[in-house]
Amino acid sequence: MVNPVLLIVVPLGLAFAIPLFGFISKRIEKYIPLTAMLFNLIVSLLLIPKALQQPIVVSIGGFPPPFCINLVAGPVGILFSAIIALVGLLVSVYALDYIKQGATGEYHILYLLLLVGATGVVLTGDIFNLFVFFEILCISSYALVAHSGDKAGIESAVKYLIQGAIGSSLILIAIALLYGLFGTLNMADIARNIDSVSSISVFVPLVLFITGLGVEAAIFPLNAWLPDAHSSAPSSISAILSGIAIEVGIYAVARVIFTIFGAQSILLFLLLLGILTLLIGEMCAFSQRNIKRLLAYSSIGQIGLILFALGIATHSGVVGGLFQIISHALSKALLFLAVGYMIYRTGSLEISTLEGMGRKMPLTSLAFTIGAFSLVGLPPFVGFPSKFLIVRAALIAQEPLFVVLIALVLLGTIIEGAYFLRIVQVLYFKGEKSNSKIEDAPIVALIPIFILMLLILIIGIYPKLLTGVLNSAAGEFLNRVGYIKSVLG
Amino acid sequence: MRRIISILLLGIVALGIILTLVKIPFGVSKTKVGKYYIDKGVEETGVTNIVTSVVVNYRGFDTLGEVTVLFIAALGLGAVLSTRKKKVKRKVEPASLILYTGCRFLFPLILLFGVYIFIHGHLTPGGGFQGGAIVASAFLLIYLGSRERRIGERGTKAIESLGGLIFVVVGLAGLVISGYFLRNFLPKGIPNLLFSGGIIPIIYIAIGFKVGSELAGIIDNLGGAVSRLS
Amino acid sequence: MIFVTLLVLVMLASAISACVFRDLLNALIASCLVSLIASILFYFLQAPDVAMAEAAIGAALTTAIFIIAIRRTKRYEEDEKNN
Amino acid sequence: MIYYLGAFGLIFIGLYIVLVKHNLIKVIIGLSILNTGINLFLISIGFVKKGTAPIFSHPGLKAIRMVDPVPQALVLTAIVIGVAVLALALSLAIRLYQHYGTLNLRKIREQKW
Repeated sequence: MVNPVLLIVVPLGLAFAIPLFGFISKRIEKYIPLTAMLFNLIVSLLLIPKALQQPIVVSIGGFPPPFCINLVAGPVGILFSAIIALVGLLVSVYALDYIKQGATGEYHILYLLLLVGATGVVLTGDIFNLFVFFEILCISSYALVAHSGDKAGIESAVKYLIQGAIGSSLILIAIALLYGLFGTLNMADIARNIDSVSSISVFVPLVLFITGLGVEAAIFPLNAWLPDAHSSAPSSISAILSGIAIEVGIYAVARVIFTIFGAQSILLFLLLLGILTLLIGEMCAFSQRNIKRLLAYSSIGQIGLILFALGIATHSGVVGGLFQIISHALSKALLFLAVGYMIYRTGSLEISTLEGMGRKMPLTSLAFTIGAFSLVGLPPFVGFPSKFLIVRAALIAQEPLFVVLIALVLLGTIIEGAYFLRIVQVLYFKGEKSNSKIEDAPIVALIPIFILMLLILIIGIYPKLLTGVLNSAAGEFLNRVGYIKSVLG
Repeated sequence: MRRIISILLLGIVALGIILTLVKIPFGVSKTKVGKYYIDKGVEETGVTNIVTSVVVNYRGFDTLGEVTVLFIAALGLGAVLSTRKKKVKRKVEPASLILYTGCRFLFPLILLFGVYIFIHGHLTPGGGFQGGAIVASAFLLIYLGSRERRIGERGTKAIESLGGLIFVVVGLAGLVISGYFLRNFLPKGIPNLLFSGGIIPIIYIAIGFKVGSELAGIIDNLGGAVSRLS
Repeated sequence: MIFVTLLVLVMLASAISACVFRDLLNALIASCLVSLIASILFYFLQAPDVAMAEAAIGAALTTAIFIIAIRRTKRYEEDEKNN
Repeated sequence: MIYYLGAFGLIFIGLYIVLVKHNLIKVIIGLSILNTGINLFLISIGFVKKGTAPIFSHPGLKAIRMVDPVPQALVLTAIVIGVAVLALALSLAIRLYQHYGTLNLRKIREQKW
């Protein structure tokens, strides 16, 4: 039987081994993240059928669950780890050619460890272990944002680090309070006992958790680091940060709210925060002239939308939110990867320098266009069914408030459509036919771009491929009792 | 303005925490997990220092993550500080004779002490992290005493990697032999003897070497680059 | 008990002075003192492992890397008024 | 009780420094004080009055009235994570100083929000 612990341990071991491989040959280093993520993808796919029937609970050290750390590979965990492995694999193929300068060995190790941290966060069933993996994720992203070593990179890494460090301190305080209240760190055990103390003393750890995790998830008042960090990191890292890191943050927020605390009362607040995040993100994105900052702000908008969908907290709402996470991970990764080589070739981040790219780099521009259309939610791309599900979920919830909010969501989508169409117009219909020597991205970079395009199309046309997984994942989030029972028996 | 807002914010946080803290009285045992470890720890792991058994065995996965965090920090620091400038050898003022001799005299003693701490981690207070930090402080002395003498970068890197790999491999061996990652599959031995506790001393020694070389590498990278950068 | 109270008060006082000092080296020494007293408090709280870790890592190594970093940057905090 | 008070004091002084001060190294000092405060807080949660350290240093020792080992294990982890973040932050501070010649965060505003 395949053990879910391998998803974390094998890439970790390979990451430790990279310096040793580096002694033999510098060329091997860059193929290791690729191998590790391929392994993870295969293991995740093998585990899906079993995880759908019942969450696989693995205890580490072989002691009974509340007394040791345990991993819970339910539908949610496996779904997320599969996405992480998929996007991680494609981006590491892209990075084979893209990362040439600076400390390349360090880059590959940190990149792999970032993905290990993300996988650990989604699989663990222990609250302090979640904190540790969260730190792995955060610290490696601080280092990777600063990887280029230029002014902008260092400055945004400093901002990111300070805000992230405050966030993780708050999480640690919340963990201390929870341990003091319940004497245990196991998520299921805490969830089982959460009703035994008064709600006010549980409320404080909850708020501290949401604030602390919200920094990484870029929920509205806490997202000041995001545009800087995402825009000044190397493009392959921006793709990972936008496509995976903030989604993992959202996962952690959802896990804390739905599973551990079962806090129905805070959902409305979350919903409003989501709308606010969405509108602010889209509005800021609209006024940007720097292409990577525009994409970063658009990520904030998308996070708002996901938060809105999760805040609806009906079965179809959560399904929509999870679907939107997948569609955002694929589309935003594609966008950043495509933009990466455009910037590399033109040497500028301004949108105006992209004029006429549709002729100079046809394949990359096509990829950008598809990613943009998918994010806006045009059929037949993956963004369409996910947005459709969210809107439908809000409408069938039959609350008058939701109708107003859904109008705001649509407003956000219109803004999004406006700025993405503007860029597509710049790409194809502007600029004279100059005889420039700009060539298209190399074939190694085009392979992952092409695969992402294909996935966006296929899932967009056959969304039913994912419904089984998504339904049981939403079930896991909403069914607290089932989760507790599956862990503690 | 900023100051007032911050203080207000802190006040709200403080009030909230105090409201929760009323429910957590000081000095009263309130845990069930901790009680289980105290009651069963020696029997189940063969280790007399319960904190060690919790760190390495019951919550060993956290420790694996923690070792990884330190690994990331050491690497990230190297990546951030590495410049593409050429190495410029600046003349470093030599340390005074007293400092130099003192450091050379103390270095092996401190090293020995650090190693003692992490070898006996399962019997007495201390363990891999504490011992590793002490080993690193011995290298700090070397750095203070004679600045030209730098620690071999390849050596520290190799020790870091090997330490991490030993941890992972021992854990995987548990998975293969008994079906649980990090399972203590070796004979537990008699508590209070040096050779007891199964895999725990092995892992703690690996951690000790790893932490020591990582912290020494951090000091070296932060300070050593002075002579390179000019 | 009085001794502990005294220690806590000294600890808080040095934390505040770490906030107030303009000279970063002084602030650093104050924060080192905070770590040192915290490690004594850990010992009183029956946590010898943690006391050792805090003394070795928190008080000694952290201070050392801070000093190295301050030596490579700037020693004095700028006045906050004229920014 | 006095331990709670001390831990609290450290947490709030640390947070205050991080939020208000402009100098990056000062902010990092604040983070380290904040970390120490949280660690002290965790350990004092696990304390039991008249308890002994959770070490069976001689075979006859009974397991009654021992302090909780779990917060101690957590704090060991938290200390190491804290020092890791600190080291990375200091290396970033050094690079920032090389680029801008100042550590004042208010003056470093190349990127706009």
